[in-house]
Amino acid sequence: MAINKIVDSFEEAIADIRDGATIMIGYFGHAGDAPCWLIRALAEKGTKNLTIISNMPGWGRTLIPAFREMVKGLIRNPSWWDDAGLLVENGQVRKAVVSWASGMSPAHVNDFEKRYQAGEVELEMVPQGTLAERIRAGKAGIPAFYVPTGAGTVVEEGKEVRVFNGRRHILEHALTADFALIHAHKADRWGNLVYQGTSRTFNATMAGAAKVTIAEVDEIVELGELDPEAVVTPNIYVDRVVARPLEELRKW
Amino acid sequence: MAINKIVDSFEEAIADIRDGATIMIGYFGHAGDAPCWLIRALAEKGTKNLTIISNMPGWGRTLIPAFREMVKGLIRNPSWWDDAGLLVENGQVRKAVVSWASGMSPAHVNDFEKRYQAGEVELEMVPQGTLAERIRAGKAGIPAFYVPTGAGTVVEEGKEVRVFNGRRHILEHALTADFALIHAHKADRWGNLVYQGTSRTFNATMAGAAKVTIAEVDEIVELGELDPEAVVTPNIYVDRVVARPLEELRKW
Amino acid sequence: MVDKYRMDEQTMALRVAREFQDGMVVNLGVGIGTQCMNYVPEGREVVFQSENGALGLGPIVSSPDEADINLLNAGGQPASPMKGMCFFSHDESFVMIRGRHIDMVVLGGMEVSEKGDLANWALPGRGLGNIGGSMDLALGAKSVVVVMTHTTKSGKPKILKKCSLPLTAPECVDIIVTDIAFIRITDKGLVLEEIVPGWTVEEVQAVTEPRLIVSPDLKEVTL
Amino acid sequence: MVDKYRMDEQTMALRVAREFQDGMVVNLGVGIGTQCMNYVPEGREVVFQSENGALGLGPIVSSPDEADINLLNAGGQPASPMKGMCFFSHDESFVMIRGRHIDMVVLGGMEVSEKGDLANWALPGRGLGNIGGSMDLALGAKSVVVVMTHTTKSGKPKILKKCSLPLTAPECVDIIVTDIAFIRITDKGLVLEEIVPGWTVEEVQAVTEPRLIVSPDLKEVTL
Repeated sequence: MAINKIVDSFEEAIADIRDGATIMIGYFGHAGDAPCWLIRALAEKGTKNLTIISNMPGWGRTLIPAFREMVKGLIRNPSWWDDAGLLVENGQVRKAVVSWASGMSPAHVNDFEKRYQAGEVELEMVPQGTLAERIRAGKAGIPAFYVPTGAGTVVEEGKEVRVFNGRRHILEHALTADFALIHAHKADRWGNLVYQGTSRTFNATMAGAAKVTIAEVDEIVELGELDPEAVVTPNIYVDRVVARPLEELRKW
Repeated sequence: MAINKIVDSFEEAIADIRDGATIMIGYFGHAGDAPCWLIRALAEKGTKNLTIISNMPGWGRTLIPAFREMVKGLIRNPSWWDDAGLLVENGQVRKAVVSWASGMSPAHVNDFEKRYQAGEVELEMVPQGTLAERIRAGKAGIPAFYVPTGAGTVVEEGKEVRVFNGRRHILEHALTADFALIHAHKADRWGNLVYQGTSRTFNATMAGAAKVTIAEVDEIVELGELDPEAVVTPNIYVDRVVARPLEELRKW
Repeated sequence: MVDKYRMDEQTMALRVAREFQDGMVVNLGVGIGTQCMNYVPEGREVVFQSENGALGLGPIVSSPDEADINLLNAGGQPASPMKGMCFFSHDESFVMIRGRHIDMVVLGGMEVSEKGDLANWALPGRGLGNIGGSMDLALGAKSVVVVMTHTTKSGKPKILKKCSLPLTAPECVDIIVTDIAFIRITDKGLVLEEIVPGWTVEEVQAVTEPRLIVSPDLKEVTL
Repeated sequence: MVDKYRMDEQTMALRVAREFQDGMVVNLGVGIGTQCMNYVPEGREVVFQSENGALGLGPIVSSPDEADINLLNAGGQPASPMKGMCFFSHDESFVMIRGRHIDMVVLGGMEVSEKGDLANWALPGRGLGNIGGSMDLALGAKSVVVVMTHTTKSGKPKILKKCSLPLTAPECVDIIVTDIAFIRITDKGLVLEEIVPGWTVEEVQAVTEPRLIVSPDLKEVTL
């Protein structure tokens, strides 16, 4: 009768994520942009053997407290901050496709690195711009493209090299996934999304790049309330929308 | 002292466009999205041997009156509507890279087609999505990419074919230009742009894809007046901004 | 045959629109396609994608006084604003199309082959034409509906064993709606599912080059 | 040598910021880079691009009370809102970077070769590390400034004939600002243009592996 992508709970939103799934998780690396509740629901569900595609495998609860402490003179980070590191620490991740594998400094070792050194997890390192572009290509029906990024470095290894305009380029392939977990600020029942400030990051890039895109939002508004000129993620890219608990957002 | 991309006149905005230049002209094909004043200024300047990259070589003054008549029961089109057809009719265009070469129906023959049949102009036909993506690639530092579009058709001729996921794809190359002439609704002195409704089309795609991007706008506003969450074209892609004469907009 | 009923454009648009399911995202090609905007079946919510950069435009306005030159569908017709609509650039529009995010597209056709090859862009004998978004739409949409007259003005079949005109895309068409029939293209061939009142299967076959498989559920076109 | 003056991070950031010309778009890498945000020379307007999706962020805030978790630079530091700022997604951010729209980038470095090769991402001996946006920035920006200590903690040169660590990008660095020198990389080699007070050319050369060309205009670093 009417399009309604709103789902009532985080459990329901991720109920069909199965062991072995490939999951995009949208964030750059801070509290403002991570789909924290969806990540916690997935941790609770305990789904195993996940491949995650994300800017980083996450600070996790190993490093978030240290990060919080490091920047506390500048910014207070919310109590509900979690990232994909929680899934890594839970032993749910088999492989990570990321641009930033380690902690925020050589001295900060995340759980992913420990597991990597122990041979428990696989790692595919991708330059950040190439990662973003491979995800967009997955969304755009472009199977592969050439970039100069990584030419003449270890990133080139095993890849096709080709010279355009006298410069080395490497062939990079599209990334897609079974699910994309993203965070936005507001949504309507069609799945149109708006963000706040610097929280678009990989969220807006991943929306639509997976078979199922699930958006965790601060607020769901009536259809027509979002300014059509200011919608960042068009509804076509979003399959499910779930709202954060208002009382927890308020508390913070 | 301060960044100021505002230029006082259309003549000044296009003063450095030279004979033989490659020019992107942003529009889909209607009155709402064309940079009409920039096109007229270029017609007046008389620059020759232009290669234009645009969705279409334009209805021109040959067909705009017919178009106007055809749709008059539905919509009144503004008196100031012009498109790249004016440059074609003026004999300024040597080659067009377009997705839509002819008139709006087989019965409507534009000036470009007449010149094409007479061997006076060159034509490169590109599927519309590939045209948009080649322009974006030019802006994005991606020299080439594979698409399924056009595989198994005449578009494939002379191009590298490659199978990805069991499906034929063809290699397409980035497009760049010396100048991009685009139309937006509002701009600030940094060059941030917003549009109205369905007028983003190739305007927003071409912004930043040429060495110099010139935006013709309905209104220039103070820095800070545009909602930062609703800016469509970030200032980095825009080099010059020039305002339409308010009295002519009002008259319409 | 001259006297037999054939659906006009509006009627074909009405029949095509019955294919729109609740919640679908549909792109309407220039021509008969955009007319479907006004015929969404009662009780269904359909989101229209216009390749010129909009999702969720409403029906075509009924008078120039309501028209906005910045609220046009791909055919250049002024549409009504709708709650939930949004706008985007041309590159983003074709990310949606090429990336298989569109559920259904309605395209015009000059020729369709029995394998579902579509030819709809070239101007025969003029060496050019209008590809526009047709190639991207034909291969990008999850389901492709072609709406066209069953025969040319001179009465020649447009559904052929092999297309003679330059292709838009090979093996892309799922459904053909003509002025006399509704045909589904399957792995087994062309299945005639509906026929316009007054026409016999033999008469439809006579103006169709490849052999038609008659559906066991063959019925008259209902609107 | 232990007693000689070396610029601290803040002072290096101040020196780097002098390179920002009026109207430039500058990206500041994580680390010393982001500190440059607060030192734009008086009278110049510079637009900062943060790869996490912003153009035009202002200086880092001075207290958590002014901080907004959705207004961060790439280093995660809270920035002030500015008139003219705008936001975008990660793919768009790297269209800007890879597409050569950024005038200058300031990156940290572990090693720089005399040809301008940069190594700044791998964690030696750990088999992984943080590429982040460094590879895109190093080859995408029109001008690349590397800011780093001149030597490792154990006193070994970081400016080398050939990098020993995995590269970020080959032949990409234009300027090296260290805690004791300002060096420009030219076709002819490394040109020593500025030196920190108290150091001689010979002393700087002693901690630099490739031969330095002394600029005829060699001067002391001024801030």
